[in-house]
Amino acid sequence: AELEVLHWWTAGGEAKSAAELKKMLESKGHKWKDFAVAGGGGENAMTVLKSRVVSGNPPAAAQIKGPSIGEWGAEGVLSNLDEVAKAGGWDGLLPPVVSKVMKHGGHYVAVPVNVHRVNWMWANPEVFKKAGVEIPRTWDEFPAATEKIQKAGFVPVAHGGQPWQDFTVFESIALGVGGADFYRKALVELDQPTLKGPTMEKVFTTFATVRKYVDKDSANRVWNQATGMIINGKAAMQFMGDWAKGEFTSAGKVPGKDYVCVAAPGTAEAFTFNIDSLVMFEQSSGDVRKGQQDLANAVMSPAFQEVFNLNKGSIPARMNMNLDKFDDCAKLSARDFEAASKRGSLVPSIAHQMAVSAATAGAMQDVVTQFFNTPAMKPKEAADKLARAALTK
Amino acid sequence: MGALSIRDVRKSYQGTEILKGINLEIEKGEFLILVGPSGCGKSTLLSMIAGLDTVSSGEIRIGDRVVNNLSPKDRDIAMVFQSYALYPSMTVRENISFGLEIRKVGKAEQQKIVERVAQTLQIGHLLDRKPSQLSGGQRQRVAMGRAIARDPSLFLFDEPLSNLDAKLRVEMRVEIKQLHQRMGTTIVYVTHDQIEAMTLGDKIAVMKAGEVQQFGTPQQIYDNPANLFVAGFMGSPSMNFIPARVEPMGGGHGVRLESGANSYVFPAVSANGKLKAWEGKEVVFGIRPEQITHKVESSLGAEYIQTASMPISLTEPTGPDTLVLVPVNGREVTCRVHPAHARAPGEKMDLMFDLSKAVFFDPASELRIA
Amino acid sequence: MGALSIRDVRKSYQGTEILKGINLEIEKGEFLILVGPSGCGKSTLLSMIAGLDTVSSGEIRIGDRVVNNLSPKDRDIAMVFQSYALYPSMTVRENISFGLEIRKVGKAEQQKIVERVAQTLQIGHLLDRKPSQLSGGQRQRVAMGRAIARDPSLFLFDEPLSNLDAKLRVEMRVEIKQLHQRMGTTIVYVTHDQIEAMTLGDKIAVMKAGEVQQFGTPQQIYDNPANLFVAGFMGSPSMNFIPARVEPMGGGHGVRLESGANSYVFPAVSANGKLKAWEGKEVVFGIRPEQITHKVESSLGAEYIQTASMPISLTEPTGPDTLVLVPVNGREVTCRVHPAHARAPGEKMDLMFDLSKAVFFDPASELRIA
Amino acid sequence: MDLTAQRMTAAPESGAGTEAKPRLGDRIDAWLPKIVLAPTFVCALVFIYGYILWTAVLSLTPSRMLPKYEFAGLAQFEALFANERWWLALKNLALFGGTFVLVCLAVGLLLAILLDQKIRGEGLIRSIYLYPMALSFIVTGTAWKWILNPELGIERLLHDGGFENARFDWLIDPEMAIYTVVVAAVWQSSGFVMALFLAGLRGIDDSIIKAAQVDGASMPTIYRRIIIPSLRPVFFSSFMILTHIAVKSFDLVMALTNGGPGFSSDVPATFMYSFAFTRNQIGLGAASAMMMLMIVVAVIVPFMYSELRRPRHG
Amino acid sequence: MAEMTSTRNTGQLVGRTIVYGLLVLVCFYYLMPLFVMVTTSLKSLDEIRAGNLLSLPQDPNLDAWGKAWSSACTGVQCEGLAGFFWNSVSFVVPAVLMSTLIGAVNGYVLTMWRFRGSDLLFGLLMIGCFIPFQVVLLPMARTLGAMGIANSTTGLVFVHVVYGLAFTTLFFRNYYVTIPDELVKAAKIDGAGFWLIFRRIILPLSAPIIVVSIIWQFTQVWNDFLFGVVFSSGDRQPITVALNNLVNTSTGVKEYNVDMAAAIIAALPTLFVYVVAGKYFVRGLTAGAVKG
Ligand SMILES: Nc1ncnc2c1ncn2[C@@H]1O[C@H](COP(=O)(O)OP(=O)(O)OP(=O)(O)O)[C@@H](O)[C@H]1O
Ligand SMILES: Nc1ncnc2c1ncn2[C@@H]1O[C@H](COP(=O)(O)OP(=O)(O)OP(=O)(O)O)[C@@H](O)[C@H]1O
Ligand SMILES: [Mg+2]
Ligand SMILES: [Mg+2]
Repeated sequence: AELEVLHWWTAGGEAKSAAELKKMLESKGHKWKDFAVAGGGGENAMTVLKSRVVSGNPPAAAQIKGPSIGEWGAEGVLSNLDEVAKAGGWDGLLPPVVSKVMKHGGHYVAVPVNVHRVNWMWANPEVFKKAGVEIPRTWDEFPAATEKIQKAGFVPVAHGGQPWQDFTVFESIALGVGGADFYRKALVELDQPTLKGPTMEKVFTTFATVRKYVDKDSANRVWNQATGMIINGKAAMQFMGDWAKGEFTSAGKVPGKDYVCVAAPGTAEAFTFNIDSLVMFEQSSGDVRKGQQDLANAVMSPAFQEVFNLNKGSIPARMNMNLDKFDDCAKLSARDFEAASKRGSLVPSIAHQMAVSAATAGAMQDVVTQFFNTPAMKPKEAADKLARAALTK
Repeated sequence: MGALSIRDVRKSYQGTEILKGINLEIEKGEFLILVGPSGCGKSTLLSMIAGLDTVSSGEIRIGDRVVNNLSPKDRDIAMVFQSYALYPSMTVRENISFGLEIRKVGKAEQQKIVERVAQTLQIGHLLDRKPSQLSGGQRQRVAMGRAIARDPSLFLFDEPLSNLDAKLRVEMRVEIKQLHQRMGTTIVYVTHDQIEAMTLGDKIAVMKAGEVQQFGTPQQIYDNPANLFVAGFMGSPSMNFIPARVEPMGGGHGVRLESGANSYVFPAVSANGKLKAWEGKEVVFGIRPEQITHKVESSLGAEYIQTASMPISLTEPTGPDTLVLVPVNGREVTCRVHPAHARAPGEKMDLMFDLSKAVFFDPASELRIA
Repeated sequence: MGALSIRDVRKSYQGTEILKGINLEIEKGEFLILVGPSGCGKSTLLSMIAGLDTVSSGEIRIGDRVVNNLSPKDRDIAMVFQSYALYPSMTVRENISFGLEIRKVGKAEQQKIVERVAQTLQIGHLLDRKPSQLSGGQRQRVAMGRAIARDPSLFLFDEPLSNLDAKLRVEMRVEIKQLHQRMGTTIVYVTHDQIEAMTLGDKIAVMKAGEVQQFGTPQQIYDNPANLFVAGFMGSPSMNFIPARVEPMGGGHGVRLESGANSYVFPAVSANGKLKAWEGKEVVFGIRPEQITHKVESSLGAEYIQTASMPISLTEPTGPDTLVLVPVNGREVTCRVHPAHARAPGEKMDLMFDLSKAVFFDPASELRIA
Repeated sequence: MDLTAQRMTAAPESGAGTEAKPRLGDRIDAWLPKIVLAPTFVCALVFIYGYILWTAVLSLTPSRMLPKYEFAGLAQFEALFANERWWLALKNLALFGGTFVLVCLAVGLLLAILLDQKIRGEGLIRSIYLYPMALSFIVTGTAWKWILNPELGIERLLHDGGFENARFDWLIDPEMAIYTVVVAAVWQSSGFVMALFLAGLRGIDDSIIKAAQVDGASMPTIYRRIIIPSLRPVFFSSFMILTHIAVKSFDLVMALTNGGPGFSSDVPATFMYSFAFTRNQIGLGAASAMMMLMIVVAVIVPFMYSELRRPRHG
Repeated sequence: MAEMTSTRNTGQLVGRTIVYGLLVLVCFYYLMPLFVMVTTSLKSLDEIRAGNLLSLPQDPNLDAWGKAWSSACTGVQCEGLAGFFWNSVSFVVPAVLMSTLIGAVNGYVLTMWRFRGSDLLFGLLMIGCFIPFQVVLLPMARTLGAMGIANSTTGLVFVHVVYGLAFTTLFFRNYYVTIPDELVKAAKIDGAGFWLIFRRIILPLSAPIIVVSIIWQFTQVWNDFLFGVVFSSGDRQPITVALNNLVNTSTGVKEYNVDMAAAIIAALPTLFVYVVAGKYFVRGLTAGAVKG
């Protein structure tokens, strides 16, 4: 059967990985009808998807993640994958945090492709050496270190002033300052007192500190330009998910030597995840349904998980995989993933639409961005606003 | 049933009435001339006949069809626009043959007609030019050519010769006359040229401010104008209007005229006694310049020939004639005399008045009395 | 030094020469009339004087400046375009006052001038309309108004009255004459109207196919045409050209004319003996229609007055006169007679020829002999 | 405007004689203009007004990810009016729209006039002015971002050129960021306005210009008083096009500033898109779309009315 | 006199110099982004990363162009833009021609054959074009689905024609109001009907505005992303979607040189149309048509 797959894996590496999936699917006698729509973390793709669903011919599979899976599930347009899941023993392969995201109403409706770690900090050791400081491990160490770096003539924090980047930094700070429980309570469960509380104020205060060490030209910079500053040795560190690794790799840099990946200050014990997944839409044709199941199987296969994640910088979603081919950062990520999972400090990234509904996340992101761009705003005021934004339905 | 009949036709633009109830009727093959002062509504009437403007009220018939709602293309008319309206993107040849082409005339036939028309209008050498490369008169002839290439049941001409020189105009006039005689087509023709009006028309309608003042044959209009306006409008130089008191004279009546120190009473021979009611009152005495000439002995004797010696205030040579202005009853009266007989301003001159065609008007209503 | 002098001016469009070396010179305050058949280059010449077309070769001076390279706005001229060229987006008032405004005339003054001009041209009630809402004649008057509102050193008028009715045209002619006299401005004026040409002009230039055929006063042009073309072109109806053999007669010469069964020899009194060389040969004998009239006893007797009885082939009443056509030497000769004296076609009529102004041309070169 | 000019139905009573009974073909002829316009009319009715109605309905529902037809009163509008970002977007639209339309008209007209001076190489220059239209902003946005970026573009160029203190950092200044959108938008659209004006200029009758020359007007005056006034219809077209671009400017903002810094250069179009599609708040998006439309109508309708009321040809 | 000539000539010369000077100056503004794009497309990724974006390439090469054309990834296949080119052409050409033609006819009716309410109709059409396109996506998707032309080239052409009509109509209407009525009147008298007048009288005078309309529509349709991505089917996606996929990655590596080359490649047909159509900006189409 012909399967139309809506996705936004179009950049060189990820596209090649997706092509692997296509090959696997085709080896099972199906046809992959590619429907790639890149742009803004899948915004365009979502638009297209909605129109497709409304016009009555949704694609067979689509790249959807986080709570959106549930929202689509609530519309009753997703097909049930329980059968394949049971056959493939997904419950045993996936950490519960992950499998929870893949389900709607207790049934599997999605398959995970990868796990990104968001709470990374990328640092240029050369710069730190020149400035004569250690890489800060906690937010308390942070101001002193950055001050020195700045004095040494470097930009302490490479940042792109786009709302999602602001939000990414913010969530790492929240995790580092408040810990995983605070993070979960505030940014996942949206607990009002926590959101308004003193810890949140402290998070904003720290956020303001970070702002101080960002160069004046950061506004509007795209993330890979910021990464470029680390590569060029202009800046010391960047808070960004593990996809940043691709930039280093394609610039010919070696992890551990030219750059280092460490967890954002204070978050070494925790892990904010961002999981890409494929969702299957209800189809009338039985052939296509069969194809969907084959596709789901293929996605879960170790072969695919390996190939895909090697290219993408992320780690496989299924556990117990051989990670020999992966680099140190990925290995570290995988270790932390499992550790955090056990420790209960594995939390969904709010900046990457894993934690709360798009509307809520958006409203909160607005507040964070506003705070970042309005030096006059007090942390308390910001916290209140954030709490109010969290009420958005 | 007439070829064209216009019944109580009215037209308003944004509330102002331009045509105020026009009634005209002509027979098949007749040549109707529309004249009237600038802005009186001639072009508007033409364009309503053509179906280019809607009729606000009233009825227009061509043949036995009411055409109010008929589209122009179905009225079988050809028209020369006052503003030419040549098709700028077409050559002269295409301009002329366009109407033929639409009416599915064969290529060869078209070619022949264009050649003929071009020759008639002396524009044969311009056939491949665009309108923008033509002189004013040439454009006008192309506009004319576009109309006469066709063989419609009604021609509408809006001042088609105004930009041509006298010589060409005479030739064109002759061509139009021949065209009319040859094809027997009904024609409505707007002109400001007196000679065109008099020589081409079977009927003339004199319009003023959206109304027909008089409708008749050229000779009727010229010799028996219905009112002061028509009398003054037709003829160039225009008829002299002299306010004059009616006095009894012989068996009938006469009008008193004063010029310089002299005073005359001229018999109102043409009035046929109709001035009786006006005795002692003032009328407007109308006499055309050509009816006041230098004294020609052989003409004297008849009662309607009167002479007077009058002081000249101005002379104006026009070539074939000289116009002499003399004061009569406080008005400057124009006389048309042979250049050889004209005296200089300041001198006195013996003038001969031919009263046989003199006319009289009521100064209040401006209508003709006699 | 003349107010306007044109020296050997030539103009070509895409290789064809439109003006072939024009030479004209007029003094300050003179009124020059340009006449000539349609397409002879009058408008082109005007537009070169105005600076709107470039001069291919030659020189144009206004006052003592060579203006060949001067832009129109610096030439201090006003012009009436044959195609009007009104500004479509402006009202009549704005059209008229635009030139004043440009020349920084004060608002109040502008207002006054516009009122005056509008009254002169009888367009006072149209001042707030756009050109598209005007009739043809009204547009033409606005075009005129735009020019006469200004006070330039040179006026250029391109057939400014062609779309007006006879009455209005007479009035406008008078206005132009007065304007000219009052302001003493130099004027170049293109017209096809014989009367305008004769009554307005100080000088007339008769053009043909891009060349000046004759340049002189109206009377010179009319009475002493330089060649067949000028003689035929000026005057309406046009001069009669009769091919006739020169025969000795009395002390001088005469021309033989045949009509119907009769044959006459008319003395060439106006030739002053210049026909000697042509004895026995054929010349073109030119006589204007108004010089052939019905017989008037009192005029008879002079040698230059000859009478003949001729068969009428056609009559054409024009109002004041009737044109009578008679065959002479195989040509239809037009005579202008008083309507009362005209006979019907087919009848014979006694005609009187006034030979005092008859002219004679070389049939080959078409130049005047006498 | 003469709405009664084509009265097809008024048939006066005819006394005697036959009224020319229009044949079927004629009746079709008479209706032809309307028939020809009908498809457009139907399309507009369905695909524009129908959808506007649909949007209006949605704005009164609590729709989130997909349309849901439940009545929610004016809740979405209340939410909209309570949203700071929306007001900022409106303010930005006013700033951006106003400057952009005016600058584009001025630049477009000026370039058209300059190009109309019998310029050698007109074709090449015209294409240079037009080409920005051809480029999709997905990428040109990047180029502009670089050019306007203080550390990469013009400012750096100036610094390198010795002007150490030169500042050109609108892109990162929340107050000025919206004007960088103007710079890029003018760059992209003024060429087309130029083309529109050029077409208009090419349609003007020479003889009118000649008349004005004789009247003593200099070329600038002729343009100001004669030519530009007769370009009214072109102004109308350009104005509509530009307003349209301004109101809908989406790609441009997305590519250049992505609404930032912060959301300081957000405009209603980006606002609407992100709420309706990215944030799954279709109801709110619909409400903002309705507001956008109402604002446009308030601005455009009076202008259009006055434009359509004036008689033809000037 | 020689002086006078020369003053005018120098005056003219100064004027011309200013005109050319201005035109060229403005060219710089327009060319600046293109300069950046072209130079970037000729650089290697490393050179770009080095950060000298406004400098000339040190080692210009066409690799990026080659990649953009034939091997860049736009989805699972990495075959560059080449294949999408024809997808775009296949719906752009009919959409542009149809909307221009219909716009011309509409403009013609709205100026030369006005009827009661025609101006109102035009006004409604104009206001309607301000409807944000994002708003129409969902209902249009449903309508097209109902019509059975969802996700087909026909559907896409249809959408572009429908939403292009308002502006093409606007262009033509506003151009035709300056054409004298008399021409149509004369043609009516000559016996021409509705279509014939349009074809023989009006169209030949429309060259500049046809150019404008084609430029506008071609640009709009060719560069459109939103309708293209939503209403085309997966394998018939327009080039803008491919370009977007190539350029717009959020978490992948950005290859600026390829992006720039791709953008220029994607714009080539539009540029071609400008150059070709530009020739028809002819002067003085109605000159000499009417008097007065
Ligand atoms: N653009 C042009 N290209 C070629 N020939 C032209 C052009 N303009 C005018 N002509 C020709 O030049 C000649 C002179 O034209 P011009 O307008 O001066 O004539 P005119 O004497 O004013 O005639 P009219 O009395 O008919 O107005 C005409 O034969 C005309 O066909
Ligand atoms: N569109 C219009 N709106 C208002 N008034 C108009 C319009 N068109 C013409 N008129 C007026 O209608 C009257 C009649 O115009 P029309 O063109 O019929 O005159 P005309 O008799 O042909 O005059 P002319 O001899 O000057 O050509 C004029 O007074 C004119 O001003
Ligand atoms: Mg008229
Ligand atoms: Mg002329």
